[in-house]
Amino acid sequence: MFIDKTFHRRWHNARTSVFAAALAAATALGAAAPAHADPDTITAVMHSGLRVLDPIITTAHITRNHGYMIYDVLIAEDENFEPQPQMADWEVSDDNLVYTFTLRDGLKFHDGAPVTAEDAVASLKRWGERDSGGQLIFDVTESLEATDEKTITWKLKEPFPPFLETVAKQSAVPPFIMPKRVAETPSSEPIKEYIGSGPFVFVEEEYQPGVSVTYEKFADYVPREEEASWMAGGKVVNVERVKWVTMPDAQTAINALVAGEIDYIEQPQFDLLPILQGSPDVTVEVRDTLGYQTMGRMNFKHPPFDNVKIRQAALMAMSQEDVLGTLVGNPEYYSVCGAIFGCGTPLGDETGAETLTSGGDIEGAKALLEEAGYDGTPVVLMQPTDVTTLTAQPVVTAQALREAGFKVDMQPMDWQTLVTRRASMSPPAEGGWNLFFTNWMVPEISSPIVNPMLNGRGDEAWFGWPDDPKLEELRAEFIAADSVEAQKEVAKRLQAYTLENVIYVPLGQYVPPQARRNTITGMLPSPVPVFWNVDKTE
Amino acid sequence: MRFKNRRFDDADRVLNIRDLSVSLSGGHQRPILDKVNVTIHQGETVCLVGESGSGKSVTSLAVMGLLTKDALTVTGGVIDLEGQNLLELDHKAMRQMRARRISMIFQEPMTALNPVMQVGAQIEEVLDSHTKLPPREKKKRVVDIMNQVHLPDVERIYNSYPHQLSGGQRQRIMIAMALILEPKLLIADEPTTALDVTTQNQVLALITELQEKHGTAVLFITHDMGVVAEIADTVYVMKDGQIIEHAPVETLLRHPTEEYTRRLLQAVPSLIPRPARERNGAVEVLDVEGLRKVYGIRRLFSRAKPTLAAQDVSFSIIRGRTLGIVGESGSGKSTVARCIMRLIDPTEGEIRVASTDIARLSRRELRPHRRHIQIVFQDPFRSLNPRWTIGQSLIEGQLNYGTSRSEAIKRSGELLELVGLPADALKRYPHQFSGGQRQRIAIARAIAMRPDVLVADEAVSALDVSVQAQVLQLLDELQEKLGIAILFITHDLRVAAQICDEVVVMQHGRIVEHDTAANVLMHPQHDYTRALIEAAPGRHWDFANFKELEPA
Amino acid sequence: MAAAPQPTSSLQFILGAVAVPRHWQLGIGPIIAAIVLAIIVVATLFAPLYVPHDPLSMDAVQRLKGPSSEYWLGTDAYGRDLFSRVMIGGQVSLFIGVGAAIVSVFIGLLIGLVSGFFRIADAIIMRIMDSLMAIPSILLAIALVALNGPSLWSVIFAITIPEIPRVVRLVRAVVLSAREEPYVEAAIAVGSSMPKILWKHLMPNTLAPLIVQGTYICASAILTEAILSFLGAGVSTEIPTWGNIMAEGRIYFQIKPSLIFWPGLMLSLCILSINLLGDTARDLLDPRLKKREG
Amino acid sequence: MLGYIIRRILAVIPVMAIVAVFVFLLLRLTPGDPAAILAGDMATPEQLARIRESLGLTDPIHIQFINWVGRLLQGDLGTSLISNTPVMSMIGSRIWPTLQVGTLTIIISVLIAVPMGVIAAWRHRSWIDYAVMSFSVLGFSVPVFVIGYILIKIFSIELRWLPVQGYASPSDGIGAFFSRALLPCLTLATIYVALIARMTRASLLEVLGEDYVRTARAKGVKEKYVLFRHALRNAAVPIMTIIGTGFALLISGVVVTESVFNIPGIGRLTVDAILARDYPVIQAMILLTSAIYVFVNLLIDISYTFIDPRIRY
Repeated sequence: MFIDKTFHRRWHNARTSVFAAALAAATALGAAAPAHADPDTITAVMHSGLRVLDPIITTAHITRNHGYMIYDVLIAEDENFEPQPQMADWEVSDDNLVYTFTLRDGLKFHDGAPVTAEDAVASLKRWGERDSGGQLIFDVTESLEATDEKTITWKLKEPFPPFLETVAKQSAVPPFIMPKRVAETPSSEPIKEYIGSGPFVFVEEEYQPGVSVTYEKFADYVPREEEASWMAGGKVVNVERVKWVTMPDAQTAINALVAGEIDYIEQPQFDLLPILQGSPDVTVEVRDTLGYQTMGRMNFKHPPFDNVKIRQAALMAMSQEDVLGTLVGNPEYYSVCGAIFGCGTPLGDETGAETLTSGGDIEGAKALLEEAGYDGTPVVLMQPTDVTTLTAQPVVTAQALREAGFKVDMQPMDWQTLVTRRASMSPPAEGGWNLFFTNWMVPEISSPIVNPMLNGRGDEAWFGWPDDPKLEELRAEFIAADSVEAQKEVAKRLQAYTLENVIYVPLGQYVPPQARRNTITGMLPSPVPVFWNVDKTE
Repeated sequence: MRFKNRRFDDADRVLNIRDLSVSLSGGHQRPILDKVNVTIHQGETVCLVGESGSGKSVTSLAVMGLLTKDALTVTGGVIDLEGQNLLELDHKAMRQMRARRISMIFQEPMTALNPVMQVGAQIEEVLDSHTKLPPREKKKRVVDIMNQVHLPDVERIYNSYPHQLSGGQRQRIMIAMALILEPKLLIADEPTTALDVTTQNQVLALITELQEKHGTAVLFITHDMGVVAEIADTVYVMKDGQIIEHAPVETLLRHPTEEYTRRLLQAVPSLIPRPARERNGAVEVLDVEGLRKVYGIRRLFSRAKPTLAAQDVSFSIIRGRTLGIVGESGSGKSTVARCIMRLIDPTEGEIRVASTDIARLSRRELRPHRRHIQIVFQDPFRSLNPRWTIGQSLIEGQLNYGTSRSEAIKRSGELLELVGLPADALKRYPHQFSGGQRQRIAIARAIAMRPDVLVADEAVSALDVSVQAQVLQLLDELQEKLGIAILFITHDLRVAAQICDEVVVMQHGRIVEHDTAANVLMHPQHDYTRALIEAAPGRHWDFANFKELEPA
Repeated sequence: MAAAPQPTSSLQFILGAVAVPRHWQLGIGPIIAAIVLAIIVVATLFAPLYVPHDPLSMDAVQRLKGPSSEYWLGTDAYGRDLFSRVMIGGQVSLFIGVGAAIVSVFIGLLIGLVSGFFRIADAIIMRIMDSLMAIPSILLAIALVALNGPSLWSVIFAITIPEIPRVVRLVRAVVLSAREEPYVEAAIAVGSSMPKILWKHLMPNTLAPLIVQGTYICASAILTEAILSFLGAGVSTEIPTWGNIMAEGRIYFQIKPSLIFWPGLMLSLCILSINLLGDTARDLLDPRLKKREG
Repeated sequence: MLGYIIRRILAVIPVMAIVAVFVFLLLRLTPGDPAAILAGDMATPEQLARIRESLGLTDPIHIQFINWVGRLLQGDLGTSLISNTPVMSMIGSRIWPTLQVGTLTIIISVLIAVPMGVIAAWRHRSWIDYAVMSFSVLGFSVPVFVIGYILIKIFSIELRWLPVQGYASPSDGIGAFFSRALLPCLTLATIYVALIARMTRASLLEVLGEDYVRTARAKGVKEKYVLFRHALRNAAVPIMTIIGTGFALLISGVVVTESVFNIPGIGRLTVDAILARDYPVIQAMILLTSAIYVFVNLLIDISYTFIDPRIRY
């Protein structure tokens, strides 16, 4: 074979220079067109991709957050858990049976039509079919109607003390107000039109499910006069556009924020915070001081957890510190908390959670397990593999349970499979389960009315299906309680009862910090990340 | 026989190879070429003759500087082209020598031409590489040389791809390519071996014509003594990397001095048919009637035309006799053999073996009849399963028909002795045997079935002449001993003359002549048969007896 | 080599050392590859005997620690010992590789033989195989893992299915070309039955290419397992594999690259060795190559 | 030629039909209930049943299949169960990034790999051959995501030459597009380059042993013409074939790369859909990617006739 040296050299040089030129060109051009060019647009990475646009049909937080962008609510909760007027003021009759809401002036949907009482009534009815709190109210509703253009009259058959709190609640399904024609969609079908009266307009052409969603400032929105506080007060929009993008890779988002390609990350990975903290352009802070409660739920229908003693033994084996330490790592962002209604809430109380908050009691669990006559039935533990805030709990718990003498069959699956499978009432061997974990925003579990785990109606109850009349009694007592003190007293008994019977296992609270570029200012501290009040400076 | 009797003592020496030695790279084995000396004068044709592996091609590639660099290295000697030692040239200078001073044409014109390039462009590339002529001038030169090699319809062929041309046309393109720059020396490495005999004749004539016109020296490499007799001025005989004898052609053919040369010449089969065997009884063991085979049935949206490979083929063979089917490539002779073996299914016709018509039998029905008719293939290297011992191959068929294993092994040993191989060969593998030995084993496998008919499909064509003679001898003996009928398919008239009692000549899928071997070869009736015989190189020379052939 | 990754420069170093001309021919490359592979196999096979920690035992206090005398390569996000996980994980990865190779070669061989010899079956089988080839293997694998749950066998199954068509095509091609060989025709002529010819004459021809193919499948299975883990459809992290160790560690790439580096290094070395040995086997077994380079 | 193309296109039909049946059955056997996913955490069993019915998931499987095929033949790919968006429009908005990155990758790969393979074959057993071979084995041995991370680390984080992530359409400016597409393309190209370089080398080595290459050299043709005019063109058919079959690898790589670089392409769409059991999207995506694969290979088969005049159908 012959070697033409000149030719080779020429080829080699050509190749090198083409590559170098391409790289250089790309670099130069790229630098000329930075990603964060637009000072009027906030680009935010949210905790998950938006795929479902109907905030009534699903309880997904991302959809709820989307709801707060484009819809408005009649009344809203402020940072003191107090209901405040938002779209409407209200009056209550002396017998606590008639609530009258009056819409304020200047409310308009994004298509220009004024918001009427008819719209609100239709929206509330649809909400009442889906939301568990709403269902409780509609159980005692006499009538709900629009008495004129601006007035909504809601008559009850019997008093429902937490009425306003329920209508004002921010999780999981707030009663967003939609145009009547949209709200008349059956509650089992998703809506097909996305028009609200909220401070932002949904830009449908730019929506890519699961990837990105764009909102524009609604020019005709009239904010309230009051200071913004949680979901209440004046929603003043200072930017032209807000764009939510999804980044499936946690690291990519972190790097993008440091590089200034995005402005905000709702929930950066705990372990990656040091990278962000090392950047002078980025602020890491806790927005929502209540944060999340992580918890475990057992299946009451099948052995071994149909036996209360075995449930108690399992609870005894668990340690909040171990779970939170692995899940979060940095103690700054978590706290052990034995309260089923969450610590820092009006009803928070830690009765009965001593072993949980003090590192677990493996020996006690062993003894109890023996006493209960545990026969070695394996505990089928479902482990989601694709949700980073849920991967640690099953792994840590499985180890604790094994140490206590349980036989654990940890079955990994993606979250969607878990969601499907937890709805199965079959025995664990036939596609059922014994134990799983999930996380709640604290306001979602902060009262017996909203807390889904405290439903004791057997097959109608939340997954796990405890059939527990006593629990239902306590809940009824709470609803009937007419003073804060009375409510607190019932709540305390509920707390004790829940832990004693291991209705579910609170595993502590954590506060995911948010991260923002320093150019983003005025973010409200709130459980729901909101983009009103926010400013972007150069 | 008219030999070339020109003398070149006064002519310029074009090529002078002195003591050329070539070895395997890095190896310390016997050299591939051992002190080879060859001289070629202007206008002279030197034939380099030898059996496979004798080193003839290595010699030619060494002159061209085209030895595979990793594999072979020149270890000594001089290759002197008009006073310049080619071995001292660097790559660039050597490249410039090629096509301008020395050219080469190769054996297989199909593979030697770039299949994805138009042939005109391939010729023109020579001019691109060595001259700076304007495009129009180049085209003119190319058309001119294409005319000189007598290509028809030059404009069309200029824009054709190699696969669109016939074998002869392709070789003419090669010659045009080699001679366009009028080199001093043309090396032709078996240039006609892959061609049919009639085409071969034309190409040889063309080479001679152009050589005379341009005064080119030619180094002609061949294994075919007939070709040598036709074309050579001087002959060099090679064996195991050495030149063992060289002489003007007539001297060599009349008075070979070396024993090896004598044997080589004696092995060349004569064109005079051997005496026919007597027809003992008249048991027809194979009777073919109206055989027809069509390939390529039309498919939906397909333009493929059906090809008629054989039609109206009828013949029969009597026990103990040999029928030869002779024809050029594409004449349909192999198709007939494969149909008879039912390796392919005939489209029409009857094939009666031991009085059963097997043409329509299903695979399963066929199996009991298989043993009556056996086949020996052309390629000795592929006809035995390389993973099986000889013993396994030999007993396979016997076991299929109920012979016990021990019996079969015993018989296989006997068969090996019958075909002239030691019985211990049973435990060895095919790669441990030479081509000729393997062909003997293949014959043993066939006769192990005690067939009535043996089909030999070009069974000796891949063998060197000396081996070929031995295998033909073996077939002859076996037929004598066992009374087998043989259907012998060949393209080689000399071979046919030596083994056949009757000859069938095929052309374009049809039988054009069918008679006794003596009649067909000595008194051909059909034009095509006559053309075939006239094209056979060296047909007036009796190589085995070192003299002219006496007219019968 | 423009895109050559930085942390694998040690690999390049080794390769660079190997790539000394002339020594390659019958090879120092394959020899080193064989040694590396043997070390990896032995080390992972006997890992339970010497690893200092239970690869599953967690310690929230010891999360994401650097190398120390107790944790030789540091710990992962659950405070598990990285060294123990990488060594034990190798077992599972190799098992997946070898398992996928054996299963797909075996199934592919059977289907391919049938397809290569029976024309009617051939048309149907090849249509099905074409269809399987057309489905992007990674999507098929994710779907299959989603179907069966992320267990070890379901991952092997998911990797195997897309490989089968390739094996079938290979076997079929070998059978189709081998059945034209004169020795096969001779076997037909001596009255051997089709199944016998298929098994005794044709099948052995497929073995050499299948061994080569098997090594490539093995290597690509190990790699595919890693990619499946990355996409969230791999083996459960209770059973450590190189793939899921990397997948779990990938979010710590910037703060603790060793979580990707060590399993990645082992995986790459292992695949590299298998591929090199596969190439060597192919060169040795491919007669055309032998002729050309001989 | 036209007949051949028509025959090839007809042959695609059974293949795609089998893919369709296969994918449909595969998904319906998968545990996972889009209704549960859609309803979220607080759904009651009764609500789930209602949603299931409204999604048409309660019909018998064969009815679902017939409905789906019927709509498919009318060009209706259905509507995402989760986002309630027509699948067609989801694909429409997500396919461009993938196509652009994919095409660019193929171009980059071929431009790098073919010369690499040619040089390696030409200087067979030289250091450059070993370098190319080492690279190509290495390219097969490192997971795509690791390569991606390493490139990000070097070019985006350390050198800060290129953005870390994201996608910009060429209509946003060629510079923005290339600066974002370059790293994903290089990442994807690694394995593709390895594959093509390897095949180029092998097939060229084979061709370089052919008679016509010897003829070309015997004609005194310059070595570069021997390589590129004679050898490469004859070696092109297997190279084209590997580009076609390697396309499947590219699709796999795209799925991973889109995650690493946050490109809103169809790879991520598909993975997300599988994890969410969004049947219509998964079905459409697998059919689409299969169809693209089949189509690309069809084009490549047809291109053979232009490369090699002997191939006529």
